Amino acid sequence: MRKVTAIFVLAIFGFYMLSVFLTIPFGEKRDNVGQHYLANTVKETGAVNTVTSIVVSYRGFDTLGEVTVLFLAATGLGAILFDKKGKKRRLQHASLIVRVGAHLLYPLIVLLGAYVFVHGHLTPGGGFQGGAIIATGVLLMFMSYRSFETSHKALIYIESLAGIVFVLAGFSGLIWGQSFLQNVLPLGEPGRLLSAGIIPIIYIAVGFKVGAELTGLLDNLLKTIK
Amino acid sequence: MNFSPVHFIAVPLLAAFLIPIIGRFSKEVVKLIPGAVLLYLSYVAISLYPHTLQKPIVEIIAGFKPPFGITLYYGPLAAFLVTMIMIVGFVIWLYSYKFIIREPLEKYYMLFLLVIAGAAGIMITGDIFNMFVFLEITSIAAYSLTAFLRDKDGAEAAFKYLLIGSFSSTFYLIAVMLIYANTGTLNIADIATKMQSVPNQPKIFIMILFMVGFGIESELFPLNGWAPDAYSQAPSPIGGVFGGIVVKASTYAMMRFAFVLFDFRSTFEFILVMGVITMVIAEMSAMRQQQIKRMLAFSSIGQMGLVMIAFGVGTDASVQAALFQIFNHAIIKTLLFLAAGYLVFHSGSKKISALDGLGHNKPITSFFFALGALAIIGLPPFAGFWSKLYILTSTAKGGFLTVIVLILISGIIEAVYYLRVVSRLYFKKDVSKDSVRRTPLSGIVAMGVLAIVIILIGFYPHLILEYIQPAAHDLIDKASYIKFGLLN
Amino acid sequence: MIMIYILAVIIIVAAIFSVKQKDLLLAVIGTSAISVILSIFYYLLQAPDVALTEAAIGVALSTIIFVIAIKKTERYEE
Amino acid sequence: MVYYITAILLILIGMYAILTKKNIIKIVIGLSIVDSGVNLLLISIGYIKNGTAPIFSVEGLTPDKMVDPIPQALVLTAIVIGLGVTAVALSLVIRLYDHHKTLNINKIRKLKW
Repeated sequence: MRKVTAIFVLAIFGFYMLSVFLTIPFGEKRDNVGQHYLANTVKETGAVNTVTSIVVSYRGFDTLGEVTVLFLAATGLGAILFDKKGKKRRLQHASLIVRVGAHLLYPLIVLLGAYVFVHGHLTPGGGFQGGAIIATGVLLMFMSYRSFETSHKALIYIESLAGIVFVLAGFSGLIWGQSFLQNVLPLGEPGRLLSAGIIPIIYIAVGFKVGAELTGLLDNLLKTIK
Repeated sequence: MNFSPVHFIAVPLLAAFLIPIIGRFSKEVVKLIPGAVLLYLSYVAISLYPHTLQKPIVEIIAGFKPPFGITLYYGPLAAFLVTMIMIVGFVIWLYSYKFIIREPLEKYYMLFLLVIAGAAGIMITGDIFNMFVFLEITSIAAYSLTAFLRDKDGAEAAFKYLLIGSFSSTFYLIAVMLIYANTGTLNIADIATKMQSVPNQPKIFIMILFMVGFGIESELFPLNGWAPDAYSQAPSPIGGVFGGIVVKASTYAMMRFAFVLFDFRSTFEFILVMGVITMVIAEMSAMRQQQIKRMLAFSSIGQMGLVMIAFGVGTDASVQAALFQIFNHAIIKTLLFLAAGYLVFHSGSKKISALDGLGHNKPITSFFFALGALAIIGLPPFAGFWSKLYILTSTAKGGFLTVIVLILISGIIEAVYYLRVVSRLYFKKDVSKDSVRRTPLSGIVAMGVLAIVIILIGFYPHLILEYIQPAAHDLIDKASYIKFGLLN
Repeated sequence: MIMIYILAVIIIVAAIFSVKQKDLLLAVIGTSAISVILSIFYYLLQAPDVALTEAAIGVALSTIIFVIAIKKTERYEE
Repeated sequence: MVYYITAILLILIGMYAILTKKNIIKIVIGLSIVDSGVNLLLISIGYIKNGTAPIFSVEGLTPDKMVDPIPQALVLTAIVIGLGVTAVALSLVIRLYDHHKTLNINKIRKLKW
């Protein structure tokens, strides 16, 4: 009965939603603020990747909030599972092949993650993707070596300091410029690694922060006692 | 460096990022940080207020002019509400200082700061997607705080809240993308100028999505299933945070959208009808509650219904009355939750029946509870009286006579169940054995501040009306919102 | 073009599979398959940034978190 | 067009799971399916036929041939937020299992809708 009602309600909702979305033609160019960003991004922010320039510069405030959401998720998870955290991860011993493979891959994965967030303003990717890749690499080590530990203290410091760098970068715009998060550094030549002013700094901070947060989150979950 | 509205968000975030590091060295300092931050922000809010009266402060983020960058719109309304939540937040911190003894303390204070930062963000941002981000910050912090006690019911309540909350954010996000596809912009003022050209079908769909999305957080019927559980299972000060801060933020967002984006008659009629239904059902449910905090939660839903009615009438006077009611509800309901927190603590049970005779044993806390109860049912000479009076007169002028009858009836129901608790406190024989534990000084000061405000406004309502009038104009005046919001 | 239709059908089938499947671990593999195909879709829709994010977060991390949660609770739906 | 339909179907399937399933991990899976659907919908709104990715990686790319970058930036944010919500939800699931030793929503007393 409950299922039939749910299907009925959802079918009406879906039909209505589809009919609304059909009024928006697919694949057509529309006149919107996105066009302005495409036309001006290289000139105004110095970044080649428009998505990065929007995420970090034009809508950088959203990103500050986004970083906060991840921070909150890690904090909330820590609070909810507070007294269930054990000392050790309870995993089975991985086989030799897995361990050797993990050992070889781990530095490469971390390097890839770092590459992705350092080149965020030039190529696809950025702080979030890079941080997530690094956390995946650490996870691989967690699973292969039971004794592999990340320093809890270091994670907290990285997480907090990276967040503070982000907010202070924001305030630097308020102090030396006119507005919060404004770029106060030279833009440089578009397409070079050292360009786009404040964008790489923020994205590197975001990369460290996301990497540390996700690692801490996974560590916390893995150590939870059943 | 001059004060700017961005401090309301950036400073709590900075403090929240700092807390884990400081927590490694000293727990005592961690407990003081939120108080210092909220005191500072109250000061910023008060000192910014005179500027907003001349002209709303529109803060540009990252140096890009609207509609290309994100802007913060800090008009008299935002100033009024932000000042309110900062002061209420400070009082709740003062109360938490001795009340929250459960580990992890630093996580509690981080979540507490971020829920306030998120609510302030919803109130001052001028960009719909940015509002989504702040909405998520507020809700995730609220979910975690609901489960903070880590007991059976807390986890259940938080999970329920999370499910309903994610429906809300999904609907909101779909609405945002429809608006972007139709108008090509995300700035609220810019959307308002382009809303005329949107065809009717998407417009109504967007309106419904927004109303459902915010209706969940503003406790509108039938979307308020999360509220009684979350209020009663969260630590008591967090009940105050929900009633005084989180709900206010999403009510603000709903009203802003109703007045700026969907200012057609049917929106307001819809809000009015939903408000009436919410109020009547909530007051009747409150009557049946056995647990004190659940009763307060239903009463809170009923009060928000009253606010919605006043907004739905939609005249200048009724909007003023609604804002007055929002303010009173924030102050009084916070006082009630804080007092109920210690009453529950002293009696050792959440049941109303366990409160028998506590008025003799714990006179101060009981007095504050009784004062809050008398104020919220609208007895003179307390603050609640004036706002209810204004709501009644403005609704009468709008010509909604049936609504007035319903408001009066639910007012009587409210009086019955509050007075029932108060009479239990004072006119029953003392059954509690506990005479050792005392209410700590910080808790008494926190409740005392709120009580003084209630009595003061009860005698001199014009003190607060002075601030409400410009705020109401700011909400109603769509043209000036567009003009200043786009920096023309 | 035909490939898009095939992928769309697979994604819906994967979604229904992960809702209907009683073994939660398999259901999570279903959501991870959804993420893989979504990531291809994002690439086809000229959104490489989002494709990378979905691949890193949707396919890897989100799945892992689910798997850990299942490990800490129960594997089979009653 | 096929993208719109796929995305809306994903949203509906996810919501169906949330509304009818008894297992709380299943409900969280439903949440993440809804999220995926919303993200796909948002990206497909920004697509332009025969457009290129909004990155000026090689010479000769012109802005008017590029797809809309804003939905991409928004989805980037939405994906990360979705991960955060999922993590908190699953920690609550672990906590609930710890108290009740079951994932069945009917056996967890008050959680009924």
